[in-house]
Amino acid sequence: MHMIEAVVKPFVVDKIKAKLAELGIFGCTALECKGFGKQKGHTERYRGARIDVGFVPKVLLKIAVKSEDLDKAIEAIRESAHSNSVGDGKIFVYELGKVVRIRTGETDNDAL
Amino acid sequence: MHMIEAVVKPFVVDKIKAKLAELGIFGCTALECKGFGKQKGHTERYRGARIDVGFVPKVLLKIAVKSEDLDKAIEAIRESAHSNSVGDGKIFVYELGKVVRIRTGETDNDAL
Amino acid sequence: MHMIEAVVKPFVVDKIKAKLAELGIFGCTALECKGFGKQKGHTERYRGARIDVGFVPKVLLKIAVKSEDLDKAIEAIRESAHSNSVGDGKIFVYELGKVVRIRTGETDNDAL
Amino acid sequence: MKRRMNGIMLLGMLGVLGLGLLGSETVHAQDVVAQASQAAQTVEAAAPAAFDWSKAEVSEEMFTVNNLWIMIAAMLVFIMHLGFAMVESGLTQAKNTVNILFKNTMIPMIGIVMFAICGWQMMYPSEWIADGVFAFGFGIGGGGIYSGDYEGVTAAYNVGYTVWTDFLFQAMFAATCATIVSGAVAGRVKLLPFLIFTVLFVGILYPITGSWKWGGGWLDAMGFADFAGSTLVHTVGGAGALAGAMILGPRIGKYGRDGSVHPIPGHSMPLATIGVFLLWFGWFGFNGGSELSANAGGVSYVLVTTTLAACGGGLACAVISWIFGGKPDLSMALNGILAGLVGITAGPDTPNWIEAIVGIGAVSGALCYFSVIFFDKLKIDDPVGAISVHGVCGIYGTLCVALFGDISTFGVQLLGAAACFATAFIFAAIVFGLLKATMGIRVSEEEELEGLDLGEHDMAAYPDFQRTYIKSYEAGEI
Amino acid sequence: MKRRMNGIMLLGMLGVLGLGLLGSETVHAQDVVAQASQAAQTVEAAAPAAFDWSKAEVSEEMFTVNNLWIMIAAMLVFIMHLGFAMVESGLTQAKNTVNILFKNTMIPMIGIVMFAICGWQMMYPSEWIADGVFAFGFGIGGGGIYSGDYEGVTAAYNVGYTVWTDFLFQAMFAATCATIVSGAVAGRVKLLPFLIFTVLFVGILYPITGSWKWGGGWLDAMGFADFAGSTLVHTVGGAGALAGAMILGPRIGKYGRDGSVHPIPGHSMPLATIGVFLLWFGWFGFNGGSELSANAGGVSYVLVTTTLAACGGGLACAVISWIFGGKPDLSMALNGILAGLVGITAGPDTPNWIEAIVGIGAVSGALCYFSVIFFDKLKIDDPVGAISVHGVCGIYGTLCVALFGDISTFGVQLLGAAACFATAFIFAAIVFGLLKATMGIRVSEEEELEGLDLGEHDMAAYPDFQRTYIKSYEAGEI
Amino acid sequence: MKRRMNGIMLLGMLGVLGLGLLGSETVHAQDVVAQASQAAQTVEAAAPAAFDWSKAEVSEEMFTVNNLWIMIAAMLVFIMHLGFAMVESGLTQAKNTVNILFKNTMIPMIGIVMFAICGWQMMYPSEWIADGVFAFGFGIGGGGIYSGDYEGVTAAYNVGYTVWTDFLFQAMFAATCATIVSGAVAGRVKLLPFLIFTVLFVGILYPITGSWKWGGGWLDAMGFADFAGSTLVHTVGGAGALAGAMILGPRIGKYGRDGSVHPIPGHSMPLATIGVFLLWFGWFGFNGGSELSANAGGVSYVLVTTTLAACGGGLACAVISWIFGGKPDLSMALNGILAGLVGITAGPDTPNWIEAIVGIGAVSGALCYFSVIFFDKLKIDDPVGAISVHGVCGIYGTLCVALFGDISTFGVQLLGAAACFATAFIFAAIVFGLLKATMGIRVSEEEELEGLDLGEHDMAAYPDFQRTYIKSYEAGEI
Ligand SMILES: Nc1ncnc2c1ncn2[C@@H]1O[C@H](COP(=O)(O)OP(=O)(O)O)[C@@H](O)[C@H]1O
Ligand SMILES: Nc1ncnc2c1ncn2[C@@H]1O[C@H](COP(=O)(O)OP(=O)(O)O)[C@@H](O)[C@H]1O
Ligand SMILES: Nc1ncnc2c1ncn2[C@@H]1O[C@H](COP(=O)(O)OP(=O)(O)O)[C@@H](O)[C@H]1O
Repeated sequence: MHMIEAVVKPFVVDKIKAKLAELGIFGCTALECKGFGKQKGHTERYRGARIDVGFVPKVLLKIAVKSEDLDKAIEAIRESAHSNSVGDGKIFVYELGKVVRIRTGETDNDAL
Repeated sequence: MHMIEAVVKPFVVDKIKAKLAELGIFGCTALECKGFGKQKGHTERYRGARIDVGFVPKVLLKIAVKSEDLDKAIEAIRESAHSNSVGDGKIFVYELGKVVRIRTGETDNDAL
Repeated sequence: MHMIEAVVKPFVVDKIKAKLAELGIFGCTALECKGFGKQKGHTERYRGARIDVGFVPKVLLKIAVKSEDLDKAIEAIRESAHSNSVGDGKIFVYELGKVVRIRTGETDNDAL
Repeated sequence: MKRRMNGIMLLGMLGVLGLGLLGSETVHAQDVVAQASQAAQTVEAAAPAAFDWSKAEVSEEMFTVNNLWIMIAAMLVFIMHLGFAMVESGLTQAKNTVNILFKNTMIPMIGIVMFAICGWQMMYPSEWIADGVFAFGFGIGGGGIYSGDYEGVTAAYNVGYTVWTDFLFQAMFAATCATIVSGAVAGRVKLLPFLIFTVLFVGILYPITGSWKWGGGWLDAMGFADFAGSTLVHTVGGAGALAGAMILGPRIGKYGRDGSVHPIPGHSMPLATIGVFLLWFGWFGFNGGSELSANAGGVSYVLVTTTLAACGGGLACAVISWIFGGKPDLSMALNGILAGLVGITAGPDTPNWIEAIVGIGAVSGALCYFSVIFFDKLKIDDPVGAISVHGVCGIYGTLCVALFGDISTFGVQLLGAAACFATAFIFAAIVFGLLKATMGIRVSEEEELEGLDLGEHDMAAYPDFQRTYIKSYEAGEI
Repeated sequence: MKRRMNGIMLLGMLGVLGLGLLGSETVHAQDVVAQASQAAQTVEAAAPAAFDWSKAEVSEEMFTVNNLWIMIAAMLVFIMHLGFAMVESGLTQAKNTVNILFKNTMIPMIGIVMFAICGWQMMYPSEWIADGVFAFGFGIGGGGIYSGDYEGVTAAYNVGYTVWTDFLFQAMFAATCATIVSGAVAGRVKLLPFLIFTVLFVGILYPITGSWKWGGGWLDAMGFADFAGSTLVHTVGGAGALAGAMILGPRIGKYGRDGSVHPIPGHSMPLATIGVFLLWFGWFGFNGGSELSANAGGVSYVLVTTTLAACGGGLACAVISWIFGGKPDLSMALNGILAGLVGITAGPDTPNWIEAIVGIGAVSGALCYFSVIFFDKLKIDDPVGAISVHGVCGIYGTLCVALFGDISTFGVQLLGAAACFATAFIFAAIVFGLLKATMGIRVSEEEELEGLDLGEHDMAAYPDFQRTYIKSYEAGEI
Repeated sequence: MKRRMNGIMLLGMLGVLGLGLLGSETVHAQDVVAQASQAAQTVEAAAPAAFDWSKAEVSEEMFTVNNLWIMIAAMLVFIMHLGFAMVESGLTQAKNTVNILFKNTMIPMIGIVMFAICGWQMMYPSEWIADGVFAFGFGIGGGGIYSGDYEGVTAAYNVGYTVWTDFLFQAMFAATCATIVSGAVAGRVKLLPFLIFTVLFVGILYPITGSWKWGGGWLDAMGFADFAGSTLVHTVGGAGALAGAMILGPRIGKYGRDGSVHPIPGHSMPLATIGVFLLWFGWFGFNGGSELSANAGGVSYVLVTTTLAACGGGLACAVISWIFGGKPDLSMALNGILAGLVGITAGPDTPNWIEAIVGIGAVSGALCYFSVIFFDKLKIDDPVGAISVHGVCGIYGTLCVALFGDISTFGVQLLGAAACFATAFIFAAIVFGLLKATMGIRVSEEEELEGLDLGEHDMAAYPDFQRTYIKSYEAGEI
């Protein structure tokens, strides 16, 4: 099992979810975050002075998948989030040692 | 060392913390998140039309534990968060390569 | 490639970013979180009664680095976040299986 | 199924309102309503010309000024409803905000309409059914109060104002009474039963106890004094609040099994502050308008004592919370201001300035502080402190008329406050009891935890902001 | 480059305003302005002494009371601008809040200044250019309206108030008109073009249609009745709102390609509630002040019907949303109150109390509910419901004068409402059309998604709070 | 330990207040207080009958209208305190909100009570201690101002209002002065020392400088003109603000070591907007009430110029921020409105409408914009711009009386503004200096970073919302 963490623009979340559902991957957890990357933030202004706001609001999606679904899932995310502009985001993948569904106590692949 | 990530209902956080404390596990980090899973969101209404809000507010707990504490910790979390209803949440576990306590510089098991 | 997760005090984020930039590490993602640790929260008061607020607001920084940069990065973070007081935070490190830059499709070290 | 039930209930409620309207139309159709519209149409054209001002007690100018002040006072009392809405939503949780705003928007509307249908005629009766105790009637004009083309709109009705101004001012008052209850039951009461309670409390109970004094009933006959309603409005509201809070029980997590108190902090201190300032602002009309004329000396004196009592209450409560709690508590300072205002309301026309600040204002503020803690000890959960502010200080204020005036009236003052408190408490307990037995008055545990906004309204008050779900203090004993 | 263009436009706008000021100075320099300042300087010192009150129609006392009430009414109408700002920002998203507050702060200022420059003279013309249809002039005093030292400040000008009071009251009214449009185009309109539209709409269109009735023009001659502006203010504003919303198109994501509606919830229900209560509060001045004197019977009657209609509208809309939508909708209840208020505005002086609650208030509330849904069906995106509340109910209210009064006037009422609606719609459509063709009136897609606060102002309304970016309902068809 | 110190200080403060009350009681016990309560009791019953109106300068009707207007003006000035609370909390950070609301709730209460204890007698002295420069006395009634049963409540005291109305209006004014300082020291000042400063500033300094003009002191004798307090209220408040901001030093992170400015954005633009509109609304009473009668011509003229200056100031500041800053800045537009209002306050009774818009309003707005930037250059950190708005524009407004009136008075105007500014600055500097030396006036660095809400109050203003801790602009040089 692998955990995919994708840092993406907020408004592609729905698209990604729909795409993953087509692949039979239903669960996911979303966290609001702020990204610092090649995409620069913006300038705000207040009472005659400038403020450089370096970060950009992003969403961090966490999707645990069976290992066999990993590549399909990555591809689906990339496709949905891709707009070929700076700030499209990044995908990070790591291995999961264990997964437990709290309600049933099922573990690992059964819990996904 | 392992990192446990548990996506749970917000109001079990205190219970989990208390339970873990009994096991001698004191540190944990909580992040607000939104879950998309088998538990469906709800419908909101505004000015005569419906809005389907697909997500459910959850808390993502991160708890780094010594490997020997892993199973006890998972069991403790499962027990506290369990209500046998959809949306109870999931637990994900992965291995940590390194842990550092910033204040002292202690590493790995000493830092936990 | 490794992912560094550092739980730190909110106001050292800028300092850490600057330090990492010196090392040529530009990307990072920040999440607001609440820490429960040795540092106790505080007491609030409302209408004649006390409330114990157990948590402390923290920031969880995620920084994916090439393996060769790992130690430098950890050191940089520790240096910037260190004030030798309880609550300085912790650093967690785990291995990444894959990294993808969504815009270009580059993977792994090229994506960092 | 439940929803359909609600629908039927709702239609029933509408039916009652409709019958009321119809009834009033039927009964008086030929005279009252016709007169009303006739009078209204003539107001513009002929009224001032036709009325013989030389026979009036006051000059037309004086009448116009008096009337202007009472109209303005009515507007000021109106804005108190916004004040209540803000205090109540500010001092409760974000997840219940839509529900509270909805209630506090409906209450003045229900109150004013009920007062038009029957409250006005019950409170200022042309004919008593049980002498000095109970009256009934429909509509705004009509009966002994309003029975001629011009009388209602000129000094022949009253040297202070027209019948319309009178209605407006009194209707605004009436509605405040139910709002007080709203605060004490916030965060757990079901919407529809509460609205039914409001209809009955404002439409029936308030005018009855009101008629005892302001309608010239038995309390008035005994010499009971209540200038602007420490008893008739605030104590009555506070009694309803107590009954409601007791029957509903506390919010989940407010009290631990070990007797500990887990405060549930209000979600927005700025809203609470806006509310209190608007209430203070409106109180100028509440007390100043109760002079019932623009009489320069009388009104200005009342405004000064009202202001000084508010200051005394707020300062006292702030200082006490600082000394006893270790840090100055904004929510207590705000409550203290309201306590001082409630305290002065029974008799703002007599105390000297030091009595207003210290004897009435500061003491009310102190009472309010300890009363809040006392009711928490009793595990009676009152999210905004309505019982303490309006109930306790309302009674104290009523007694102040004797304490800082003619002490021989102490017995009557106590009797009046007690009688109104008891009547309102019993009435509210019966209504809440019946509603509890039939449709239930408390939302489900799940709905309460998730918030009434989703449960009762499917709506979020602040959808664009991230709410904080991680809080130690939501725990308590769930 | 774009920024520079904006700068030039801005300077151009300033130039126009400047020329206006200059023009007025040139034209009347020797007489008007001199008089104005002369009059002003004498006001304090000599005015009351010099005017012979024995020859006036009213006593000095009555004149002072009348004037006082209209001044207070002007202040109440002023606070409506805060009400509009709160309703509008509350019912739209957090990311557009600075933009909306900025617009709603500029509108009254632009409106009042434009009214001082030319609106006042165009609306209450001393000399018509096209008889009964169009007039023009500069400045506050001057011309037939104000031409003597004391006439403007005493009863010789008007038994009700001084020329300054008159100006203040009318200027506050004028500015409300453009605010109505602002709500309908919120969330996507470019700032500078909208401000240019405001200058023209308040400075030119509003006084023209206004002069037809209140300036004694052709509609007035036909016997058209509009007590406080259901047509002249609200229908006209609603027509502008319709034109604006149609030309701009809906916000991204509001309507699915399949015709589905994806509501975009307002970000703060407390702000919306504050806004509606302040509007209701201000409406006491809007309608009550339109009696144009402190006449006790007239004003108090108007205040009562105004209040009852608001209650009827709010209750009806709440109940309808409860029955048809399954749950009671706060945003609809609030809109219903405004609908009732707009409905009663054309004729608050005649209906009896039951007509005010049911026939005018509740029907307006119901109209508003279904109208909101209707315009959503047409995919005309009106974030705050301005077209329904002000446009639809404004027309209905105008017809109510005939329906609940002299039915024979129905034709004139309809004609008046239609004429003003059409004129305002066409004017607004032309202005928005021209602006669209030249400088563009809609922000870029990216700016709309990110919010106008960053795009137009580089500023955040709530920088300390975490906004929620994860929402299913932001999706729609982007 | 520290807490205990605070407790002792607090008790000390209370003691001073108590002694004041006691003192006043002792001194006048037999006469004043007795009279007051006697008068009050007779107000209702006998007053109008007993006073012989035929001998009064004005008719009873006129007196009642005049008095009504001043009472309403007092209420309007009261609501300005809510305005200040909202502007100040809106323009500062969420973490300091409870602290700011607490301060701004205490200030009017302290101000009114101090004015009752001694301020009133010091400002409108019956007997000078140092002729034209300093007076002292206790209580509301008493002395030469109030010495008969009816004189205080009828036209014998004043043709405009009763002594109680006078007190109320002036007490509301007094309290605004300390509020101005509060804004400039927000976000870092310790609560208790600031409250002590408030007691002294409102209770001693304000009445002293106030007596120089409005109490008939030396400035009045020289012909100095200050209609409603550009100098006596705003310049004095601004001077205190400057002293406070200088002695406290800037907030952590506001200025970089390289001289760069890191703005600390206010946390809620809606609150700031509510505040400014309420201040504008209240200013109608501030300036209009300062006519001291309901004189139709005088008051309405003042209201018009006041409104026009506000528009001029707001428009100018908005346009300037657009041109110089690249984007229109809401916070500047709001400040500009206040600047225009402060500018017109010294002489709203004389300028013509173009002078009010351009010469006074727009110039004040422009001054405010550049002044804010100027004080940032000096590294004097004024979170809400109080020094610029009240100090700088207060002085400019005072000079405008000469500039747009009789230029020969320029010297006196300048002298008056300078004298009051200097006195207030020195007084505030000494008080803050002493407090700094004894108990400290600045919170610890940690408390400042965490927010004063937790440090001073153990309370959160918005506990249900997730605050944003990740911000680049919190950095600066910590
Ligand atoms: N090394 C990294 N570690 C953690 N997060 C990163 C890293 N690099 C980028 N990110 C996240 O990904 C987002 C997109 O990065 P950006 O540099 O703009 O990507 P690109 O140039 O590939 O479009 C950033 O806002 C940041 O949140
Ligand atoms: N594959 C997954 N990857 C990431 N998070 C998941 C995944 N599946 C579930 N979750 C998280 O767990 C929460 C509970 O999931 P749900 O499907 O309701 O669980 P269950 O049916 O086991 O009760 C979800 O709200 C979501 O946040
Ligand atoms: N075992 C853990 N798992 C997850 N997060 C932890 C753990 N221990 C500490 N933390 C996080 O680190 C933060 C700092 O911890 P704390 O115990 O105060 O550290 P220290 O004593 O080393 O200064 C905590 O607020 C918490 O968010």
